[in-house]
Amino acid sequence: MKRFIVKRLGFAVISLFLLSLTIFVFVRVTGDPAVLLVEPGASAADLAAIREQFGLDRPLWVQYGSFLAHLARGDLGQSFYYKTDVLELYLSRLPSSLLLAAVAMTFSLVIGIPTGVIAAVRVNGWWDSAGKVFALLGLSLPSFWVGLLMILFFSVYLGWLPSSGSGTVWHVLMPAFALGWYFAAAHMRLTRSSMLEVLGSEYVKLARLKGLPEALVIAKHALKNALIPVLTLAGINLVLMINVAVVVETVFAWPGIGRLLYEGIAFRDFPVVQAIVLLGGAMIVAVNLVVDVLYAVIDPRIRYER
Amino acid sequence: MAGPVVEALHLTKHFPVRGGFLARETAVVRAVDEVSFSIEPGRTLGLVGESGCGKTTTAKLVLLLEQPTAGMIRFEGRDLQTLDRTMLHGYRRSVQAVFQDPFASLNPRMRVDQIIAEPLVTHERLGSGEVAKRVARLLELVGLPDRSADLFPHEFSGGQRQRIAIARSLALSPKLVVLDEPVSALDVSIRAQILNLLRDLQAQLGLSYLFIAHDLAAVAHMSHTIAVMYLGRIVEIGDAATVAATPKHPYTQALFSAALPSHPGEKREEIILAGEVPSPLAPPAGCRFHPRCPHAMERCGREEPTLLREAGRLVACHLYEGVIPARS
Amino acid sequence: MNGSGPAAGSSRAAALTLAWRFASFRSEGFPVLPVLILSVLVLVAVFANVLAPHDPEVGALGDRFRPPAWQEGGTRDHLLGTDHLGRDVLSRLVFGARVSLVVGFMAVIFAGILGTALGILSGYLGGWVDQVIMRVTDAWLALPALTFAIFLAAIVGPSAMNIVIILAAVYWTRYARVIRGEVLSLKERDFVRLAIVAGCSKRTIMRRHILPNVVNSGIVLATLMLGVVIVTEASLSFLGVGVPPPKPAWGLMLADGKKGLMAGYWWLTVLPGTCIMLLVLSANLLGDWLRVKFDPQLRQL
Amino acid sequence: MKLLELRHLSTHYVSARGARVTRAVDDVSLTVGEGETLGIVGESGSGKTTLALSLLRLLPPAARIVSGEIWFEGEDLLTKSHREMRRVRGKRIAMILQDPLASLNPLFTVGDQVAEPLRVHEGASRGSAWARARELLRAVRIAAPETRVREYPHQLSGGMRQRIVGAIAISCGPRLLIADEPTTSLDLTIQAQYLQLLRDLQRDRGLSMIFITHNLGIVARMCDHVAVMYAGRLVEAGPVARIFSSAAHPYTQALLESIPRMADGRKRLTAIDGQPPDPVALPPGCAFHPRCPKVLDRCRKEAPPEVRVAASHTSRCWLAS
Repeated sequence: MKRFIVKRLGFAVISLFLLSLTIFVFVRVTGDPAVLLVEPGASAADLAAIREQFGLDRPLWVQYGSFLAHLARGDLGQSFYYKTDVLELYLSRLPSSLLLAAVAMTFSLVIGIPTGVIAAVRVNGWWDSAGKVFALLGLSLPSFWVGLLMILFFSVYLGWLPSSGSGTVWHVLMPAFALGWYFAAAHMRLTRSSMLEVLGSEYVKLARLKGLPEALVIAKHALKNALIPVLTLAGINLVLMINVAVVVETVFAWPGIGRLLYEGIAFRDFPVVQAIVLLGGAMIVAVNLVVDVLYAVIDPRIRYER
Repeated sequence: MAGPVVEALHLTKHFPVRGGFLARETAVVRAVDEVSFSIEPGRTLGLVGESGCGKTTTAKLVLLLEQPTAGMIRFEGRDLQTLDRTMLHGYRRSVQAVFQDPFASLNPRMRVDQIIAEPLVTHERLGSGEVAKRVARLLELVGLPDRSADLFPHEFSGGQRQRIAIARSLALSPKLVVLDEPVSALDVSIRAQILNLLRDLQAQLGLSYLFIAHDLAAVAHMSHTIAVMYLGRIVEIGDAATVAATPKHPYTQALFSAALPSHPGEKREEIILAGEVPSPLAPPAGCRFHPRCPHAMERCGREEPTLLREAGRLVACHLYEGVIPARS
Repeated sequence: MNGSGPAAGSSRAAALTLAWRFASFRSEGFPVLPVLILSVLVLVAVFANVLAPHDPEVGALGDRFRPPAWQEGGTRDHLLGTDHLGRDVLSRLVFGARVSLVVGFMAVIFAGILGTALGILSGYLGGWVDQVIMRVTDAWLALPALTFAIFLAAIVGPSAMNIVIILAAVYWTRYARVIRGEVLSLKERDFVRLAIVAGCSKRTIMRRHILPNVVNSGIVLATLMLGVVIVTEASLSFLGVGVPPPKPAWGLMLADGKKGLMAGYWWLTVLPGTCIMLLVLSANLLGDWLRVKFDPQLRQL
Repeated sequence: MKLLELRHLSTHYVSARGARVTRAVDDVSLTVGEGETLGIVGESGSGKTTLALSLLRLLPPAARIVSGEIWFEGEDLLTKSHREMRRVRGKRIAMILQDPLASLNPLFTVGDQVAEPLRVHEGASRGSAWARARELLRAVRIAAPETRVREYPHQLSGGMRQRIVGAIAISCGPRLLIADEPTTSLDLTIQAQYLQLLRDLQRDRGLSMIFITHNLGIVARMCDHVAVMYAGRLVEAGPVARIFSSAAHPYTQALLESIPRMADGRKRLTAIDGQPPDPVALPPGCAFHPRCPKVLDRCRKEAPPEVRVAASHTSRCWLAS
């Protein structure tokens, strides 16, 4: 167990290292990095100053060293637009993103897991067909379009819900639905297929041979096994939601990290964009690590691995 | 008679088990340990033992799918390690294989003629007419109709696929064919067909076989010599009829007694072994069989027995050592 | 032995099955409708010049926000209405199909070739090659796809060709992962061992025994990725880092349409989104069908 | 005393659109007496597993029992409700599946899984069910049951897991135990251990057993009676000693001839030509006729009826009638 955690930790460190290297290489090697690192509309003198400040004339590996050193200190640079530390800016927006993601995740699980279970238990029946249609639509409709349609319907035509902003419970409903929609479909699909696999397993067959009531077979023997991959995916998806909400947050003017990213693009605020990518990657590496470890705790097969 | 086709001398294969942060070597699995045997032209060596005994690894070593940790393989009297590239090529041509699962043995995206011809076109420059002629001859040899050449593997049943696999193994007129459980995946009523075909081919072409199976009766039926393996070691090796009729090593005795009778009237002494095969990661000290052996002596836990001649075969067991050899 | 409950359920299921048979929600049938939609869209993209009634990039300000022809205020001249610059929506949709399909197909193909090649090398050769490729793949997979794409777009600047390269750079890792997994299991199959025994070289084995056996998975994955890639392209264009204006891309049209949303100019939002949905839905349905047909094991990607 | 009697049982598989019907089990009649062991022998696709699942009415959704009766302890199981049937499974008829590694749920402890049938069928409290689980583990010769009950399946070896499956099967004291290829995934010496265990359990508890296998050796060692299946039909049935010495059906004869024996000087085995038939497209008449060395004209057209060859020895072959 300890060895397993150490190994995963090692992989995570390597991933973080390669991740920062990737970002660094893309910034420095494609075109003139000074143009990205300087505010839009800067003069030639400003450009020269930036080159000096970041040591862009020094060898690449030296530059990468100092890039890493800055990262290690939590220094992700200054926002051109907000004139503040990027990390501070990021952290100030994080709670909004987390709230949105949490509501969207709750919604996606409440919808996804029961429908997936029913679809698997009644495989090829009416529920299953309806579930398939739902899953396909969920995976095929772009979330921002769902958001736009909801604004058209609930805000413009019916006038029930606010079209943008934040502050009340009503504000979070539409963005959470638009964001959670795709994930509900993904969770439903995985629940269904994982449940089907478990229902076809020998140990479920044995549970029936024991004469257990069907409800107990499903609730005890099948569901617990089937939920492991679903909850794993949900854990990763929660972090993903924070990072893919950019379009939904833009549509609803939700003041989260996605909205910050959009502003970063719109105002050509490159340090903000770079920081969001880096932190997004780091968050996913971290959640993968946590999920692996939790997996080991839940699943006795891994727990007792050498 | 000429010397053996293939000889194994003290053949050893250890698999490192890696773990930890930087993939350090933390243990070794002694899959095959100091195994020696020889296969004469036109004869069959049967290799038996339970899962984890190293019989499949031995087959892989002979097929050069794995490199031995120690020991050597001799081909027609010459050490493989001393052979140059062209002669190694000659070895590869002379040693072919048929595996257990006829569904996994044939590439599903290739036609039967391509499958059978693959060893041919890899080793020889032949015109397409010549290739087609040879494929047709091989198909006839294994009793499949001509038109099989244009079909894909999934159009055949298990027994027919195994015939295709055999035809392919014969494409280069090999001297030795390694048969790794060639019938255990087939239906009972098909097994006899394939076993008969293999015996006919041996008589017709003078092939040698290394025959690996867990079905003891099939091995006894097919082999001239039987070697019994336990946890990477040969514990008994000798003439097939002798070993099958009067096994000497306590493990061989238990194994043959566990083999199911072919008739309800057949009465045999039943030896039921206690426990299960220990992990090859940590084989017991001394004789590897001693924790399960009904005749274990104090000495068995200390000293590993060597193969010694006893009643017309070689047995590695302290029971049959009259005198305790002086320790150096 | 069935009670009345399940029997009633199955008759309802039969009715629904019949209804959806045409759209092939059942795995057995050939997906007629998705293939039809995809073919029509491809034809529209190819013959956009002929089919579009107007120049998609030029409009008359006097014709701004004209609704579709069947609504009050619409004209026969602009069947599906006009946008905030008076440009013809139908013409922009027609040319937008070209952008979406070209970008989508090219990105999927580039990513597929790169990812499949690296996946095969990584899986078959193993050792340090595998370590290097897989560690890079893992690190890239950790970057959230859309954010990573936006970051790359911010560096290289907007153009249709750049979008293709960005999408390929973001999505090749998915192929590499799946293909490597397949190769690892193929490698242990007996026919590969027998090819080694027959004396085939590594290159021959990869070309003749490994590649043909992963092509199916590659195609299935590509079809399913097509939908993902098209949505990503639309998202990038929507955010203004995709296909640059005034080029007609569906994502860009949605961004423009947002300007008229609060005023209730529904056609600017509903129509481009419907086009994206039809394309993505068709690709997903086709991909699902291929997946079940080729490889029932390839359940979840 | 008859414990179980099947009368003309037929189970068919119907394809999704109802176009193809596979007669997996076709008009099978057989009996199992108290304390007896019946071996059902057949190749893959002969319908032997479908037959076992029909007994317990646990068939896959595509399969239907189309006709026949299953008399068990004086009741026809086919007339029972789902609920009543559930009280038969695990309590009066138990079954052991082929794969011990997959038969146990990885997420629950051994004790939990062994105690489960006791709690469900007998309403035993957790404490008493676990106490009995420990006894059951001892009965299947698992050392240190006190610690084993708290372990998870993956911590145990294959042989031990199969013995735990055995403990689950006997937990509620069933009258009939069905074992479907219970040793195919086990090594020879472990198989010998397991077969001996099953025989001892049977003797101690007066169980009746049905052994489903493709291995005639297991039948020779374990069974009193044997039923040979080919393409969904019972082609021959009778006492083991009699079938092995004077089989009446050419398929049984050929099968017995085709297996290699330990000490025989035969150069060649007597092989059965051809392939087992495709269950979806069976040959007309007797399904074995294309492979039969003694085929008559009549065999190609008419399926032979079941005839009595001797006391409790039946065969479906025109030669026997």
